Amino acid sequence: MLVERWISARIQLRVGPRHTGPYGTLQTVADIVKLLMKEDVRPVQADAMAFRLGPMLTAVPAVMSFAVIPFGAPLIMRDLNVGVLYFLAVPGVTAVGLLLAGWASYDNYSFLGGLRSSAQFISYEIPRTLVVVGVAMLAGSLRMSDVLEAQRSVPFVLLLPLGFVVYIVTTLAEINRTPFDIPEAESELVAGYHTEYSGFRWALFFLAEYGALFAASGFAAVLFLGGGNGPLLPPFVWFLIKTLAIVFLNMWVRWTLPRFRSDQLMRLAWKVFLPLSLVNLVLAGLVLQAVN
Amino acid sequence: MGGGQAVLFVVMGVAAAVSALYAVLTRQLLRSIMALGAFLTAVAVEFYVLSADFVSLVQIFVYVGGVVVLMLFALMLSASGERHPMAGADRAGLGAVLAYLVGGVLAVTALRADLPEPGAFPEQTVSYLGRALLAEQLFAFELMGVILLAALVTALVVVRKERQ
Amino acid sequence: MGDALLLLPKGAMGLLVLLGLLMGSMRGGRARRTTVLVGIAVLALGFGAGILLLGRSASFFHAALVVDRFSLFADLVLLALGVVISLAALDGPGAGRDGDDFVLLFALSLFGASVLDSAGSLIVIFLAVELTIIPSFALVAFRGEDRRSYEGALKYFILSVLASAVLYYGLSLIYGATGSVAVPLATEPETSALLLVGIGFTLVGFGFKLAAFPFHQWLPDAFEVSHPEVAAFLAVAPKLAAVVALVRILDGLGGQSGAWTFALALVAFGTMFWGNLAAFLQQGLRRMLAYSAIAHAGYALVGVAAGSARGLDGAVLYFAAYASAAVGAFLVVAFLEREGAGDSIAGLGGLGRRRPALAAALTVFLISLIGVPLFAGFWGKFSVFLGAIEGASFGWPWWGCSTVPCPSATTAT
Amino acid sequence: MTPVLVLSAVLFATGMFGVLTRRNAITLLVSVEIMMNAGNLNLVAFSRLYQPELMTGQVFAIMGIGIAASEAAVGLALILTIYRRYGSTDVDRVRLLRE
Repeated sequence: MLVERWISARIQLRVGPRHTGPYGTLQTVADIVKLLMKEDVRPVQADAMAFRLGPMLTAVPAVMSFAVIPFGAPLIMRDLNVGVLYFLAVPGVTAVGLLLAGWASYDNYSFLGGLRSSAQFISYEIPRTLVVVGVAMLAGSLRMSDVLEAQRSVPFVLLLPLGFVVYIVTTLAEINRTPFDIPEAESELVAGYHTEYSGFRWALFFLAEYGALFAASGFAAVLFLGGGNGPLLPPFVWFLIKTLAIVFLNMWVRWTLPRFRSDQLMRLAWKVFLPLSLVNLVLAGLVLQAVN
Repeated sequence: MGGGQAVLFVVMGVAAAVSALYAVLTRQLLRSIMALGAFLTAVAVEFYVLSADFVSLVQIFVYVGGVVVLMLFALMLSASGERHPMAGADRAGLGAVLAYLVGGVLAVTALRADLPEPGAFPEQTVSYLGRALLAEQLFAFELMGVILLAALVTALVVVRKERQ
Repeated sequence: MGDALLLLPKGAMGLLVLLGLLMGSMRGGRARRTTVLVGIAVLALGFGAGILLLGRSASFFHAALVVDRFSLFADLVLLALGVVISLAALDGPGAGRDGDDFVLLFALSLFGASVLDSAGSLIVIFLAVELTIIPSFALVAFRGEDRRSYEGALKYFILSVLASAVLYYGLSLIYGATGSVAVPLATEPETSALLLVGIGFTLVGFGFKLAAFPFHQWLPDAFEVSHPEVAAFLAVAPKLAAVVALVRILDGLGGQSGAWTFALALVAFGTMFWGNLAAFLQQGLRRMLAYSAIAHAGYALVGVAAGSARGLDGAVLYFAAYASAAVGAFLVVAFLEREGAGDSIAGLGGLGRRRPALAAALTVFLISLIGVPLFAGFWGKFSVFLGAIEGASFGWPWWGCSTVPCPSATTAT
Repeated sequence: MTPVLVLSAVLFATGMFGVLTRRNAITLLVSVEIMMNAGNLNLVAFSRLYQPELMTGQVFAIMGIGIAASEAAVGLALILTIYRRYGSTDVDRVRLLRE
């Protein structure tokens, strides 16, 4: 979060975030304190259960998805032999949370935001999954450590550059980042599905968004950049460098590009990224053929 | 199944049964769908305990991330007027009796069934599943593709017809 | 390699699916019409190939697909049905703006039925049943302009998915009891309770799909609201395929299925009786034909329940005979409807004067449906009951015979 | 083995209870999904008993999940359409046809 505020400040020439504490390092703390101090407001008519479940169902999968990411050779919580699928399946539950949150808030902005973000989430899930299938084909396994092992000599980004690009863009869309952040388009929908949320629950959404960003970036680092593989430095450091590079890429995109319209987004998903991901699948097959 | 696994199995079994019952009984559609989500997750954990890790994740991926979301969409698009959509009047009686009867028969059959104990199970289900799908079950796998196409076309036709 | 030829009839139906997909990208009625005609030609070629191959058998894809005498014969019926209904649909539901959708859905369902009639494993049986059923929801709802078509489709849908769940559970128990999904079942000498319950569930599931007696309610509603072409198709294709699949499941049981055979016989009897009785009471031509479709599935079940080879032959033959008559009757209804005539039976009075040819055709079809000797329907019934008597250990076939005259009263109206 | 079968029997009966007593189309679909999952549980459990390396039961279960998803998609399309016409997803209110 800190980094994001920094970068956004740098790019948009804002002052604040660089002056809270030395080099603005305390900005995050200030943000959190501010959030927790805020009153937890719940609209009177909102459905209590759905209102509470919404943020939880967005945050929990994001946190859970870290379980299968190899932070460095031995640093992985669970090296499931279906780890890659796990990473695709578990964050999928987020869509339920977004819908619930939008619905429960009992207000049209939130409702529209919830519907939009879920629709977007599901549409972009398809090309993203297909791209990951390509990687799994090359690795010949769904186990994270096997995927890493397969990239010992050549990281997959060199074999599947198209897949890498599609993955990055669809990930951006899935976690609702600009230029794909229609669901929370500040100018038209106030803040989208979390308009009515405040304080602690809002912080959960915040956490979910950044958790998903880091998880997805870490996943990309493993799938395409070889994760902890690298000379000299320990694996953990390599992994962190690669992940942060992708995170930085994301933030850079966020603060420089304008936003798409909702229908443009859908068209993009189905007419551009889906075919591209299929092409990537064919390419993966060809690469596999060439290697063997 | 080891001791811990057995405990997990029982806990998740109870969770599945309770959430299924709640999904069926509650009069609020939204809660019914959410209970279905909880039920499906519990069943997915049961799959994992029964050494079907791939099926377990497919369950989460397709059911929770797909079917439940679809149901929520349908609910929200159809009930935008009323914020707490309720299921209408029910008729119990004969149906309930029939359901209990069937459940009883099944349970008795299960208790009396004379089945062999499960032997060793392969660690890596994925590679075996892949092999099965491309050999013994190849035809079923391909047929599944055709069915998905059929479902897609059917749903589209149903919705599009209405718009005209 | 020579064996692969046996897949030609199914291949023809698969090709129709591809043509249906292709149609979606075509503009203009003429190109689409030509595509349908090409499809019909392909089906006819498949039919020819099927006739030449009759009597041979082989299995494919690790025995997931088994082509034998029954399935080849069923394929022939399906191909003929496909040709007739495609021709009829050319000026009917297939002609409109979304005629391509109609052809595609129809082709998918037809293909599903053709897979079902030679399914060699429980998995394929389940999948093929679904492939046959899923497109038919949209087919039933295809008359969008009629408010009730969606209602009929919803009712059909709900009972169908319920049946699928029951069937799925039953198949899972069968797999658990026998340890294999191969069909015919490889059973151990002694029958386990698990297997019996599994077969019971499977029968109930199929009962729904066949619209057999206690599970028949969806059919008249679905048939009344859909295009008559769709009704004609649904009255024959899925049921024929399901009967063949059912025969194949029960085949491996040998003498162990005594209890279920008896239950099946009861169901068959109830279906015939109820279907005929209800048909007799209907005012609408279509509902009458729908109930008669129910009754006729009952006759076919008699053949299945008989268990003897002749009874099975009879069941399949019966469907072929029934198909020709029922499709004809439904198409006459379609024709009458396009002319603007109403659906009521009373409205048929004077048809003989207005459209003598049409009236004569309708009479022939209905008479054949009743089973008056020398018409096709009669030979079907004859062979079914012959088989039943052969395999009979109970007195029940005679009850069945006693219901035969019932529908004759219907047409006397 | 037996506990799994008992659990699946309970779930199947619960789903059936729902189908037989509830009248809302979406609730009916929910109940049917519960029944399908009872079958899935059976298949996955049986898969451990016979030739586990063939994974037959698990393959069957995956196919079942796919089927359930297709059915749900088609059914929800129908339900949505009906809702737009009748303003209700209650099966009983949607009734013009004779019984």
